[in-house]
Amino acid sequence: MSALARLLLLVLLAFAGCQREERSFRADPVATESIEKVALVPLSPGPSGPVTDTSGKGKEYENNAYHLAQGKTLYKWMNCNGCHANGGGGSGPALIDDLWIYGGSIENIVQTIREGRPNGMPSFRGKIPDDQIWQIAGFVRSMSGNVPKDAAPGRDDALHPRPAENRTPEFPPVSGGAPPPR
Amino acid sequence: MKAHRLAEDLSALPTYGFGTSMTMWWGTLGFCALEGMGFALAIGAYLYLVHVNAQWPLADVPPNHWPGTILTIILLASIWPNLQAERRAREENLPAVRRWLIVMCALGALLVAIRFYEFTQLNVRWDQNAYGSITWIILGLHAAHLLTDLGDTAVLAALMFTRHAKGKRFSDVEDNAFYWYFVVGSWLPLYLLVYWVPRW
Amino acid sequence: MSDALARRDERDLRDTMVDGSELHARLAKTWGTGRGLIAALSTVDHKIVARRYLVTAFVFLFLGGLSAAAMRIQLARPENQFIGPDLYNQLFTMHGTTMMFLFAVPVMEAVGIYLVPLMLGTRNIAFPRLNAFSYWVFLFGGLFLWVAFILNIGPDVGWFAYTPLSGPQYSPGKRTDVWAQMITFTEIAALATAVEFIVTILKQRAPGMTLDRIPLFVWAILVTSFVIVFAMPAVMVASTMLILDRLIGTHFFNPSEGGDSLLWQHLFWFFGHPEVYIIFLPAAGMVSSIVVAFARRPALGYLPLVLSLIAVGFLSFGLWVHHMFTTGLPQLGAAFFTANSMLIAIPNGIQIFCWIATLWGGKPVFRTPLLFVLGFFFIFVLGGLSGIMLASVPIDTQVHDTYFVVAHFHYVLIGGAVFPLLGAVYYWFPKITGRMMSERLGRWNFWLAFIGFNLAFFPMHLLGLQGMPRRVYTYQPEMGWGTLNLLATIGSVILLISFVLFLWNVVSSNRRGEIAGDNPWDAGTLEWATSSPPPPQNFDRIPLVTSREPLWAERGPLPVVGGLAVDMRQVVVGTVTEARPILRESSPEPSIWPLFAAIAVGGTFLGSIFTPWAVVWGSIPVAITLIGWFWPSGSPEDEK
Amino acid sequence: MSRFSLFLLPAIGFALAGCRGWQSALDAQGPQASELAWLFWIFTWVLGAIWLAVMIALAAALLRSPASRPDPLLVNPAQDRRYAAVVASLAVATGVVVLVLTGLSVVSQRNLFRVEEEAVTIRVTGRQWWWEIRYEEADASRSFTTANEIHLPVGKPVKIILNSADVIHSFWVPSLMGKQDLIKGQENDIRLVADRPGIYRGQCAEFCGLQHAHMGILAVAESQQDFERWRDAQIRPAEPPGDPERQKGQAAFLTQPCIMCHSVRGTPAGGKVAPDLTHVGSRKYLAAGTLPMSRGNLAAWIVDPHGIKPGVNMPTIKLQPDDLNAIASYLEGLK
Repeated sequence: MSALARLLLLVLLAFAGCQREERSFRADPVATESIEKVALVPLSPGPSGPVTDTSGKGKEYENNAYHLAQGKTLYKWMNCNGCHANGGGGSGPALIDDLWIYGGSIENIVQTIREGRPNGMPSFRGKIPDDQIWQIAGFVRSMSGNVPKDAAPGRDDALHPRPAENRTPEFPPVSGGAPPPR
Repeated sequence: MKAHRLAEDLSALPTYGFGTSMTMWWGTLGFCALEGMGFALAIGAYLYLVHVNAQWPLADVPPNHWPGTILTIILLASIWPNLQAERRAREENLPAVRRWLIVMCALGALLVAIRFYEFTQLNVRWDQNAYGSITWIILGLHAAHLLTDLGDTAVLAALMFTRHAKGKRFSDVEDNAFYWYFVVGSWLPLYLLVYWVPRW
Repeated sequence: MSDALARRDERDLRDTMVDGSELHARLAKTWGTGRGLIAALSTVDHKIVARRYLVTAFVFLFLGGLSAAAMRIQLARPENQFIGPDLYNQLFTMHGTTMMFLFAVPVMEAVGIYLVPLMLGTRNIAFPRLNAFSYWVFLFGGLFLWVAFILNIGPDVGWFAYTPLSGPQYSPGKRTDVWAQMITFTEIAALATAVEFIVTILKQRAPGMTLDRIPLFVWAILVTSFVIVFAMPAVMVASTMLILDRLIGTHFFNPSEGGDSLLWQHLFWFFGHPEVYIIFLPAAGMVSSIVVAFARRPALGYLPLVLSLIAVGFLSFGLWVHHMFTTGLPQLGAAFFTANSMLIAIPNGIQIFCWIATLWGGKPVFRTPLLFVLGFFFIFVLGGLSGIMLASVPIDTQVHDTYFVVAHFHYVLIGGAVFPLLGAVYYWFPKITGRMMSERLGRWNFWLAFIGFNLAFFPMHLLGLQGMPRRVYTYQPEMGWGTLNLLATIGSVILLISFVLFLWNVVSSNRRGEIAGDNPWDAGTLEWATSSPPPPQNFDRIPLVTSREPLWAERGPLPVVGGLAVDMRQVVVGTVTEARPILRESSPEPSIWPLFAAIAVGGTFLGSIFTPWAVVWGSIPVAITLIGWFWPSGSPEDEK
Repeated sequence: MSRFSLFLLPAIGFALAGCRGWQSALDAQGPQASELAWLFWIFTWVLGAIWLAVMIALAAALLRSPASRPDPLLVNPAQDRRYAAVVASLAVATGVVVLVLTGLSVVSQRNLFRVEEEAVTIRVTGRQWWWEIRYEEADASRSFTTANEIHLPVGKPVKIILNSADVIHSFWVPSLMGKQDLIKGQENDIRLVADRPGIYRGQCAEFCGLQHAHMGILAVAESQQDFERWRDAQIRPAEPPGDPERQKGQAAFLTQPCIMCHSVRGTPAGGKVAPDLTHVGSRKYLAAGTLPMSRGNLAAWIVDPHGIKPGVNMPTIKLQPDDLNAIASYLEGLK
């Protein structure tokens, strides 16, 4: 019996992974910005790609169900849908497609939210605490299916404009798209 | 073990029978009861949702009832071959039982195929609204019954072509036929619910 | 005799042809389980399956008890920092879920699986392979839940999992999916067992055991099984809807798309209230057995007792709304359910009166089983009466979802089910193991449990009235709830100690207890006619029943029937009302396929919380294992 | 039996002690709560007496000296018939008691939910894990929003409309009225009256997630004049701060993340997802009945909300100690 229990344990470990369910309420260290060296494009001179150096915080956020769900709530609370609507885009670009003007990695998205972008995207540094920016960025990744399906949020108790993130097919990010006209 | 004295000899009793004499018949009845309760609760949930929504159905077009109606007619018609299978089993008439089981398999396969087509004709998706969800789950619940009974009948039909096709196996055939009546009977209220309540 | 010997060669040996130890040995060989791991995993012996069920259910009882102890430590003083809200919410969910789904219902079924065939004088439960399957499914469901908890995927939405809190928006991750699928596991097990009981009791009673000679415990199991058949599908439908909402975006509980969160509550409590009686009714049957055995006389009011059981079973379906009095339902409807809820006091009252009258008219023998039954009276009557308060809409608006309710249902469930269960263990332990449990430890066990229980739960009534809501992980010092909570914690520690004592008594008595003999209590029902522990065939010959208490009526040799096969598994099948024998139906032999089927089903459910396609792909192994299960192996049992 | 009564004595003592306390169902402060307490005590006495009678009967059954009967089947049919008659009459008596109690309950229910013309309408919206409170007036300019504290004039019927923005909560101020659930997509209401001025505490009574334990609400009953004064003050926007410390605090508040969620009427802070802070300093408690209002507690709450209410939606933000103190004093001054 114990052999069976151990087997079941292994299967569960393989499928779920504990970190997907961890609920860390208090970011540590408190509200400190991590330094992410990221590139906006996949190109750089020479044989190798651009030189990047990320803190690894991204995985922690985009693989975690609780963070993604918080990100989904904050996306509405911080009025992201004011410009991006439910992800289909409005005065801001669409977030559910594969096209990323300023890079589609979670670090890119964090930078986009933190620093803002020309033509309308405001900078939220100091307005949204850093860990919440990560949560929102993780959720934005889930909108195009780029987070694990078993961590992605389900539907909201609201009108449903599109299938929820846990049913969104994966659109790997590609560089492209045009900044919205002013 | 307490000392005992023999008071009665049951040596002459048969080892199998048909209908209510067998434990299996009662077991099947038990499963019909609990599955029937499942259907009843799904119907209750449907009517509850009708009650809480001012407008019903929550879709522009009610489902296309024709596939469902055809399925209902075939289901009702299948009672006759099913009855034949049941009677021939009681008579332990192996060739006839084989024949009618194959007919029932064919009918079952046809019904499953129609059921898959039915889903495409509901004019609502399960994730569109609560009306779509409850319609799909009701149809799905019954589809599961069609599928399992088809599997059951197919295995039994195969069994009747082996050396095991004797004795109490005929009782199994009868039992399978009994379950089919439940599959047919439980569909009728669901049919009205899925196809005609939205038109009401 | 020579004629009989000649027929031996035809491989159709009947129990009329052999006798004594040869008959016993041959039957034991036919019905035995065999040696080795494969044989152990293939067994279909109801006694072995029941023992596994019992042990597993008690392991879950201890796990549930430990989670309760952790919660009590956290609540012992205001603003305690022992555990935080996240773990606390998981703990109380695990506690409730474990106690209801993995302990209370399975343990009652386990006792039934062990005793019902013995009390009915048959050799195995109906559909023994289904029985083995249901155990495996239950085990996998329980392991699934607890392994998930250890991996920090433990559900945290309460054992009632109200939407929208348990829905996709407010319960991220897999935690609630684990809960919803665990429900499916355990309900499949319970439903299968219920069908087995119904068929066993209706069809496999010993010849002569007419409906009015069925032991009261068996009646209780029969009524319980019907309640299970009609109540449990509700929670399966509900948990399926919940998981569909969470995984594939249906809208059953989404008010913005035509759904309704109260639909969940209706479906859940349509199951949830009968659930209480699913747990209580078998316990009532145990009380009847123990009262009759220790009052040393037949039950006074057999018919009223049976009718009360049936009435409780029926009425239990008309009470569910009293869990929803504060949800804003129409006032008139709520008042109707007040009347209904109070009505159930009448059949329950009749049972209590009949038991007391039986004790009054008998000559009570004060042994540990009876002590636990007396504890049951003290606690359960109090819990039942506070239940009448909860049935009243106005009073319910004050005490609903407070510690008053926590106190009430622990009085009902621990008093009404656990105390009789412990009494039942002391009572039937000699039958199961062949050894008596220690009477001295038993008395310690009882008094510690009794005092600990009342100390732990009586103060909770007062806490509820003082405004302490349920399911809070802490409270502020200025609320003034500290003293009573500390008292409750001390009581729960004493209660826990009593259970450790119980465990010790079970383990040590199993090794060194006094040898019991067939009928240590001189009780009257058929399970005491066979040896302790019973042989694989239960009885060498099937008893012929002439009375409600056959062993009291037949002080001499027991009348039996003969003519069943010896070299293959056969049981007597009779008519439903009179138990007139009509068939010598064969009973399935051991098979490994139920285990494989349970693994296939378990894997399918496990996969389905990650992708709906698991149901499609999982159906293939499920179908293969089921065919393996039902395909005849060519054994005599299969062919005759 | 003496053992039992020994145990019961302290229990009864605790029961009497339970009548006091500021969140007690038996400390009735209005007609609704009094009706409930009255019904509760009737039930308690009747059912307690029944329990006692059953226990006495049980004890008598056990202790009476039994006739010696070696054979369990040897029962006296005439005696059994007498017992059966007793059981039958007890069953009838149970039925009568149940009927009477049901009748009392139904009458009480009608009294409890009787609809009276309300003097004040309060809309309470449950949120994870605080109460949004809106006083609704026909004159929209006299409607206003606050949080976690309701005020009501003594002796006047108050209608409370209950709704939820997320999961199910339950509104319960035991000294005034029984509880009623707040459910998204559904509007419930209750009516209550407070007889005496005082502060009555309530708490969410339906499990609503991580911080269900810290979701308190205060009901402040006061005289009509006090209530009017309070209401007029609440309607006004926040007064601009006078002293430099608080001016600094306001400036810091407006540049920090605070404004993404909180509103202070009369300033640019217009967030809609967290409690309205316009008159936060006038409230008696912070963080939904969790901390008494004080500058120190405000600072503690701002600097580490997750230490106090782990999992709450208020984020931990980075603040300089100076700014923290200034913001706390600014908020404390928002009377």
